[in-house]
Amino acid sequence: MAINIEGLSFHYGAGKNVKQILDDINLTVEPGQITAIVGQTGSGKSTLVQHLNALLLPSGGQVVVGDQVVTSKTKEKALGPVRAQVGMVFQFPENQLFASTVLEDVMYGPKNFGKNDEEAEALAKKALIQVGLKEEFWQHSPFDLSGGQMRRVALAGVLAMDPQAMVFDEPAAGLDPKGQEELLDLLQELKAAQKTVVLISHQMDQVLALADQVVVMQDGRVAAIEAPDQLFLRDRQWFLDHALDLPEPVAFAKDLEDHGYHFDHLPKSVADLAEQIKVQVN
Amino acid sequence: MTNAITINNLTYGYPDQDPLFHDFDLEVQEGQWLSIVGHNGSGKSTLAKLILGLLEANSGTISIFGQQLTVETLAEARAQVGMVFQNPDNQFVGATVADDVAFGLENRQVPSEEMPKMIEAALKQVGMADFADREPHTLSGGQKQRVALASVLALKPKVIILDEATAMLDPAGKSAVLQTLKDLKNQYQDQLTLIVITHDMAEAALADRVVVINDGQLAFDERPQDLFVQGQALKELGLDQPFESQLAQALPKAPNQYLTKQELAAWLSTLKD
Amino acid sequence: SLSIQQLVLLAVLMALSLVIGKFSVMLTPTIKISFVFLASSLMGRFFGPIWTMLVMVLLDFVNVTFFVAHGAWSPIMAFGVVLAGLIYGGFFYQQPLTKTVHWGKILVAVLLITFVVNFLVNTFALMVMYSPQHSWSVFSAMLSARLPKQLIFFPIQLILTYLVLNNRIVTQIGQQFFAPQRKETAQADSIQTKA
Amino acid sequence: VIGQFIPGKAWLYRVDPRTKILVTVVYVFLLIFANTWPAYALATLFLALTLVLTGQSLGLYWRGIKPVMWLIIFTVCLQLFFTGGTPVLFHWQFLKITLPGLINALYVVLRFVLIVLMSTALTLTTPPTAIASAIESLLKPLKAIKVPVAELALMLSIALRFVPLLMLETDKVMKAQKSRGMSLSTGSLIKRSKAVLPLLIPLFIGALQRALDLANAMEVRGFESADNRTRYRVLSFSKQDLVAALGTGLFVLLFIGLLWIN
Repeated sequence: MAINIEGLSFHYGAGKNVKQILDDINLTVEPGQITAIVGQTGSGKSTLVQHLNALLLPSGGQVVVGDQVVTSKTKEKALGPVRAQVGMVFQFPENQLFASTVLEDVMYGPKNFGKNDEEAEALAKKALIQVGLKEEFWQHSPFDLSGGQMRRVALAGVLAMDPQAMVFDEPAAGLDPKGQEELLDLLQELKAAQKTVVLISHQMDQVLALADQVVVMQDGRVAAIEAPDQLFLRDRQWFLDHALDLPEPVAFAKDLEDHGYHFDHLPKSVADLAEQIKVQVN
Repeated sequence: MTNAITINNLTYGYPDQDPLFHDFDLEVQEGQWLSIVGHNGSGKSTLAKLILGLLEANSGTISIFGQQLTVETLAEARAQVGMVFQNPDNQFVGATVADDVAFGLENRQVPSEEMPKMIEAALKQVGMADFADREPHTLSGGQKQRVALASVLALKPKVIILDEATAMLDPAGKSAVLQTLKDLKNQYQDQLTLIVITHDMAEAALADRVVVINDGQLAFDERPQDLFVQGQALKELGLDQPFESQLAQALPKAPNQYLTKQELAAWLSTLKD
Repeated sequence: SLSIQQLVLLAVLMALSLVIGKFSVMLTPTIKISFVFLASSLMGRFFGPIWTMLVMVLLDFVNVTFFVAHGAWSPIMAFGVVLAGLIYGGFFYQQPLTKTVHWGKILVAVLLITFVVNFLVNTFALMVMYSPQHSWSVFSAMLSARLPKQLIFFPIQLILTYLVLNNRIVTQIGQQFFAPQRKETAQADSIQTKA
Repeated sequence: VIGQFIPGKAWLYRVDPRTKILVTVVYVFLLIFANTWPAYALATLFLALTLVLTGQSLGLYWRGIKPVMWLIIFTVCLQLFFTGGTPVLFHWQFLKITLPGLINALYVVLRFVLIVLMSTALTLTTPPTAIASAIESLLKPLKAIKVPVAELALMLSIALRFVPLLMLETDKVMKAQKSRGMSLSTGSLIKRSKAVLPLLIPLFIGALQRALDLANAMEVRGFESADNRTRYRVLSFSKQDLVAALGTGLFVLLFIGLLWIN
């Protein structure tokens, strides 16, 4: 399912105190792909993604989710179907857990969107298996689990709604290396299952490894929309200007270019970089 | 050289669980920069809480500058050891930056008229002097953590423990906090002992010595450069190898020792024909 | 006297009370419901009548000056708050925390709060503050205007109070503030590392 | 705008918060007894002077009053229709507007606006920290009857510091649950009220967890008890406070005089 953002602007306040957060955003989130949104803190990333499932309504322009159009005038009642199609995983999503058992918490979303108890339970169980939470924990209180397990329960709570698209805001924040790796695997599984994925991330290595398309935000505007192997070809100064890091293999490759090395294509990983170096040394 | 912290035969476990630490020993010399790394749940944060007396050991001893930690010596120990926690929001006591730095001074009963210059000095050290009147929710995570550092510095501690202090920060915030740490270490040299608990290897690389904790055991205790070359072992402990050592290992004929990125690039430049 | 943990817990409950006071749900086009009573009930459950009363009086003052737009501090309203604090603390306080607060207790407490404090005392305070005429007829007119809201509010407060006071997770975490000897459980540590 | 501190340098900002609180309380208390036009005129004059001394634009106060309009209108209607007396100005079915009713309604609006604006002037010019210190200082005499003043004041300042944080948290949890289909506007009354639990329970739990963390942070920074501490913010009376006290005294005397004449 594609999501089209057309001429989107968003501001708070009125009169003299207007604060423009987003300005004339145009982009298409391609179906079945992973779109990464990057940019420094305060560039408008989080505000932008909250328009994808109508948590915020545009001040101007429109957001088209599948066949539904969301504008500033869309009524509250019409927003439910949009939210059912676009799941949203906030930063530190474990803070939204509330139920007395894991299973009950995961069933909350599907039940709200009209599933009966049996259907909701089936969806919840499927989601819990997908995030790799062992069955022995399903009847536990989510608050008896470790931080990493709670994160999985929260993810399952959104997966269980079986949305067409999913938005993740810094999903790996605070996880240790193993937890991060498992999460990235999950994103790739979702893509393999034809889901549309939107990912906010500060970690450019992840972006390079995962994304099909990268949206760079700066001061509430889109500064670039490109495939990662295009984007990271830009020169260092551009990344400094946009307060972005480079993925480590790319940054190192650029260093080596100053020493006479040449790279045919952007190194996607350490192994890729090593291969390209090997053929150039004697 | 004196020991800032000495831990002997420490045993600790949470109620109803297997002991997390069993006969655990660790010495930290004065003026050292030590990193403690381990995956989530390995017990590294628990260790920090034990050192500051927020948790009580089941048996064994912890000494701060030779003074054994007991209920009676707790206040004295805390006067020498400061701590910055993981969540920037949950350690900010004051309603403004200056009030937050003042909190510790108020507890130590520093006279009111002496506080402003002490607060200003502490904020200057972390580069936050211009933010004295700001409220916490108007600051970024990195700025809040620097204020937390200032609050600790104002109390003139000999040891500062940072418990995953950069884990919740974005890259810009993280590097600002790390730069502040480097500046402090440069300024105080041997007068300041730093203990940085982290699972970020780039952060651990700044230390003189790295200790890896796994299931309450000391898995490694080495210089960072000696640790980073052990790829598979780190992976088994749920840790990452820094980029530069990963790359060095993937290259044939790389020197069998740790090279920083600059050193690695310099070495590669000699190979280019 | 309170331990540090308890002091901070009460402070955070005060903050919750102020924050919840800023939100309300429209039940009918004319009746808005606020859920501040849940914060007050938890204070009562954890800290008993005296602390709850003191804190609620202080909150009332801060609330009218800072947080809610309508009006100013009134001694009669404050008297109602004293009563409310004593009721919440008197009926809901119990140790150990794991014990369920009984339906009956909640029923009586909520009855008293709804009809004595909110209905009688507060209406009287409103009359004294905002009506130039202080007569029985004005009072009864105001009472009848405020009755429907109390009738709707009563069952809602009753049910929500029961569910929140006896919420297993809330009481479980709450217990950690009252551990006899200051020792955290594994729960606290997983929060720290997770955060 | 109401309840918000806006930094500034005008005269009222330099008055001690204790003075401002006391003046506000006295003013609101006196208004309860106002029942003639001259009394209201005097009270309005005093308020106008206070507002000028805040150095803020009048538009700001207008924007502050607007959101409470519905409450004012409700109160006015109550007065209009439920005050008896003669002469009757308007009569339709059971609705009846009388002259005393009309006058009462006007008084009510005026009193309401005066009270709201006076407390706005207080909060606009006084940061929350100063209010907390002022309350502690004003309550000190209560220590004699064992009221834990220092603890209450410390808790208040911690609470005020947590409010903005918990507001953000509430917004986040609300959005997260909305994304999972939470709706507060459908179903029976009871169902709709129960629907707030997925919002409130995480909020309570999150706050409790923060409290555990914060207690640790306070403990390692040497906190032992609320009493044996020095203070960074020290309040002191100055020339402005004397002027404010004299001005208020004059107002009180004139006001009582007017009531007495009546």
